[in-house]
Amino acid sequence: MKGMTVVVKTIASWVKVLIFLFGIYIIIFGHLTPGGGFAGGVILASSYVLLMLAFGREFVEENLPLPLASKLDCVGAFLFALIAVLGLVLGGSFFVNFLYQKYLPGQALNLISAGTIPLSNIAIGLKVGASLFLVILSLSMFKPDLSGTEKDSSFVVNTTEKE
Amino acid sequence: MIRALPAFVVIPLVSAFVLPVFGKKGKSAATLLANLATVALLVLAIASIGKSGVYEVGNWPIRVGIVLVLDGLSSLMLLVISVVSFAAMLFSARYMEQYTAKAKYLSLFMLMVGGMNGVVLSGDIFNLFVFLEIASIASYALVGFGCGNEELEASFKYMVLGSIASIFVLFGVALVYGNTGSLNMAYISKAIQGSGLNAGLGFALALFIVGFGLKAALVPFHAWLPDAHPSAPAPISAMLSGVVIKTLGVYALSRVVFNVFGISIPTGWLLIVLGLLSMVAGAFLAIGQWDLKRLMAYSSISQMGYVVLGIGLGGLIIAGGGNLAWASLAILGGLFHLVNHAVYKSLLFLTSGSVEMSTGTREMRQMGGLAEKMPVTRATCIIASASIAGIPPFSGFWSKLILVVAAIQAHFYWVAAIIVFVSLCTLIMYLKVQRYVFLGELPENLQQTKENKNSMLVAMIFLACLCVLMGLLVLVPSLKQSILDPAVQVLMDGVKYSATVMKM
Amino acid sequence: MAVFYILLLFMIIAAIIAVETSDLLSSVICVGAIGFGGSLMFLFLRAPDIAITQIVVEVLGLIILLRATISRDLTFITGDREFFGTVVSVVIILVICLAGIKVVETLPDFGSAIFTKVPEAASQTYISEGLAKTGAANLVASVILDFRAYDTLGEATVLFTSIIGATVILRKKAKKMVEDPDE
Amino acid sequence: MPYALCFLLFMIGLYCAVVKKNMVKIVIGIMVMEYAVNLFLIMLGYRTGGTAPIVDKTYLESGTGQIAASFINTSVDPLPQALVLTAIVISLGSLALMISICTRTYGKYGTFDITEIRRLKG
Repeated sequence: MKGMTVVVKTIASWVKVLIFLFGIYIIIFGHLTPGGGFAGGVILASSYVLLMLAFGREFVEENLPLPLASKLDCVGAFLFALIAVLGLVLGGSFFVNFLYQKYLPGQALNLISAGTIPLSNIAIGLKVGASLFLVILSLSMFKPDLSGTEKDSSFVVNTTEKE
Repeated sequence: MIRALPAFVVIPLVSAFVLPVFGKKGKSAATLLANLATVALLVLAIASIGKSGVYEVGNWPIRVGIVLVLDGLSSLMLLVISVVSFAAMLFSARYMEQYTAKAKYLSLFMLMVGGMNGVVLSGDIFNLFVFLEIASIASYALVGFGCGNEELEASFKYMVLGSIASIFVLFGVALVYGNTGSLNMAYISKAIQGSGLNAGLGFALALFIVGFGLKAALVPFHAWLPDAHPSAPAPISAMLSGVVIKTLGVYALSRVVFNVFGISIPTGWLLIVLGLLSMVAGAFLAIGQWDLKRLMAYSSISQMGYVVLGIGLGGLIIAGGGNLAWASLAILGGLFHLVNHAVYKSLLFLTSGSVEMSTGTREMRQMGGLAEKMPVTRATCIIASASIAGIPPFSGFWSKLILVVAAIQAHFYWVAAIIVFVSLCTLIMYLKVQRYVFLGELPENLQQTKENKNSMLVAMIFLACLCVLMGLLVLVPSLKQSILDPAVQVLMDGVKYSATVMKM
Repeated sequence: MAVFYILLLFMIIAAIIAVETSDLLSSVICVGAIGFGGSLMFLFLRAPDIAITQIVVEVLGLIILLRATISRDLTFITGDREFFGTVVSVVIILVICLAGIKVVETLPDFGSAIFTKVPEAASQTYISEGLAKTGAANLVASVILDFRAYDTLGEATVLFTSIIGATVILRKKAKKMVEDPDE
Repeated sequence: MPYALCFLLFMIGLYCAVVKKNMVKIVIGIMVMEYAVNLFLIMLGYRTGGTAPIVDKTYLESGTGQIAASFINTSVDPLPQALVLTAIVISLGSLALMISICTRTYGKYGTFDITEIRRLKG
C-alpha cells in the first residue's frame, strides 16, 4: 500500500482537514442542529479513512498509532460514564444533567446551553471516532494468506498486543 | 440500597473501560481489579436481597425517563449472576494464562456481566434490548476468543442466530411502541390490559418468544448452543451455560410473557411444549456425545427445559384459573432449578476446563483413570454430577422433586413421568462421564497429568460447597422467604407488576 | 406521499438485487444503495439526525464490507442450502408475511403518529417541555443524552464491546505455548 | 401501506439470512433486516406535513420564550428517532464484529461458503 498518485494525495490532504472540521462542528453543535456525537464521531473516523485510502496505511499509523487510538477509545467511554457518575454525585441521581439544572443554565439556542449534553456529545464523538478508526485499521492490517489451511495463524497482523 | 442500583451496571462497565489500558505488563493488576469488581458485585447482590424499589435514572419521572426496577425476581437473578461470575473470574485468573490478550478478555467478561445486570434491572423494554445486545456481543466475541477454526465457526453461527434474535426483539419493541405508544414495561402492561391483545401485539409477543427462545436455546432454536458453549474457554462456557442463557433467555422471556403481556392459556401451553421438547431432545442428544464439553452443552439444553417447563406449568395453572398454590409450587420448582442449574452446570464446565487444561483433550475416549491424578477435580465433579442427576441430599434433587410434586398435584401425570425419565437419562450421561474420565485405565500419554492449583481449585470448591448447601434454600423457611418466595411472587402477580412499579 | 412509495420500492428492488446477484461486489454495492435510499427516506420523514447518521454510518459500513470482499478470491457461490431446508424456510417466511398483513392493520395510519393518540405518551412531554427541561434545542439530542441517556451509555458500550471483540478476533496469536506459570 | 412495504423489506432480509450460504450474504441479510426495522420505527413517529423535532428561533414565542403551539402540533415524534440512532450504532458495532469473524474465517479456509467450512457436527 504505497498510496495513490500525487493529485489524489494533495486533494485528500486538503479535504481531510475540511471533513475533520465538519466532524468537529457536527459534534459541538449537536444539541442545536442535526447531528451529534455519533454522526460527528463517524465523520472524524472517515476523515482518517480517506487519508488511509490515499496515502496508505503506514502513513496513518504514524499519525495516529493503534495503541493511542485504543486508549482514546477507552478514555471517551470512561468520560461518558464519568459524566453519568458526576450526575449521581452532584445532582443526586445517575445521569442528572447537573450543569443545566444547577450550575450553568445558559440561554436556550446558544452554543453554551443544555448543560452536560454538549460534553456528552464530545465524549461520545471521541469514543466513536477512535473506535471506528481502530476497527478499520485492524481490518486493513489483517492480511489473509491463502497458501494453506495452516493451524498457526502467523499471517495475522498484530493488533494491539504491542502496547 | 435503591440508591446504589446503578452500581450494578456502573462497576462492571467502568472496570471494563479501564481494563484494556493495562497492557501486557499490568496483567496481574488487571486480574486483581477484575476480581475486585466481581467481589464488589457479589457483596452488592447479597445486600440487595429482600429489597425492592424503583430507581429513576436522571431524576426523570417514570413516564418520561428510564427506570431501574429491583424486585424479587431481579434480585434473585443478580445473586445468581454475581455468584457464578465471581467463581468464573477466580477460575480464569489462572486458566486464561494459556491465552494471549488477557486484559481484553477480562474487559469482555466484565462487559458481559454488566450487560446481564442491566437486562435484569431494566424496567424499560428498549433499554432491555440495548443491554441484551451488550451481553450478547461480548459473548459472541468470547466464544471466538481462541481464534481456532472451530471457535470462529461456532462464533459465527452464534452471532448470526443471535443477531436475528436481537432484530426480532427490536421489531417486537417497535410493534409494541406502535400499538401502545410507550416503552416503559409498566405502561405497556397497563395499555395492554386496557385494550386487550390485538393482532399486532400478539405478533409482537410471538417475536419476543422466538427472539428470547433463540437466546435461551430452547429446542427448535437450539442449533447454535452445542457449538458455541464447548468452543469458548472453560470459564466462559460456565458463564454462558450458567447464566447467559438464563438471563437473556428465560428471565427476559418470563418477564415479558408474565409481567408485560400477561400469561394466557396458549402461551402457557407453548412454554410447556418448548420445555418438554428441550428436556427430551437435549437429553437424548447428550447421551451420544463423546466430547466432554459438548455433552455438557446438550445437557444444558435439557436442563433449561426443566426451568421453562416449571414456569410454563405455573403460568398455565394461573391462566386456567386453577389452584394458585399449585401454580406457585410449579414456578418455585422452575426458578429453584434455574438457580441450581446455574451453580452445578458452571461447576461442571469448570471441572471440564480443569481436565482439559491438564490433559489437553476433551475427547472422553482418550481419557481415563484421572481419579488419582486429579482428586479435587474428581470430587467436585462427582458432587456436581450427583446434583444434576438428582441424587437426594444434593440441590438438584429438591428442585426436581418440587417440579414432580407440582405436576402431580395439577394432574399432569405424564409430565411428571417425563421429568423422572429425563432425570434418569441425565444420571446415565453423567455416569458415563465418571466412567470414561475418572475411572478406568490411565492412558500412557496422561501419566504426567497433574492437578491444577490455587485459584482454580478455590473456585471449584466454592461452587461445590454451594451445590451441597443449596438444598437449604427451600428447606430453611427464612431463606426461602427471603430469596425464592419474592421471585415466585413476582411471576405469580403477573400484570399486577405495572401497578406495583407505578406505586413504588 | 408518492416519494415514500418510490423510495421504498427503490429499496426493495435494491434489496432483491443484493440478495439474488451472484457477484459479491455488486451485492455489497446494492447494500449501499439500500442505505442511501433509507437515508433519503429519513430525510423526508423529518428525521435529519438519523439521515446524517445513517449516511455516514453507511459509508463506513460499506468500507468495512468492501474490505471483507475486495481482493478476495471471489468464487461465485451461487445457489442456496439444501433444497428441503430452503422450501421449509420459504414457507415459514410466507406464513409470517401473511400474518404481517394482519399486523399492519392494527397500527395507526401512516402519517398519524401514535403518540398523539396516547394521553400520557412520553413524546408529548419531550416536545412541549424538552427545551425548558434540558436546554437542548435539538429534541433528539435532549432525548438521547438526557431523558434516555442511560440507553446511550448502553449504546456506547455496545460499540466499545464490538471493537474490543473485533481486535480480539483479529489478533495474531491466540494461544501461548503451554507452560506452567508456577515454575 | 408503507408499513407493509417495510415489512416486505424485513422479510427479504430474513430470507437472505436464512437461505443463503455465503457468509457475506448472510451478513447482508441481517443488515437489510436492520434497515427495515429502523425505517419502521421512524415511520411510526411521522406526521403528515410535520416538522423535524428541532426548535429554532421561529418556533419560540417572542417575549415569553415559550415554545409555540405551531411546533407542538406539527413536530414529529423524537422518541423513535432517538431509538433508531441507538439501533444504527448497535448494528454498526455488530457489523464490525461479524465482518471480523468472516475475514478471519476466510483467512483460515479461503472461502466464504459455509457448507464447505462446516467442520462441526450438527
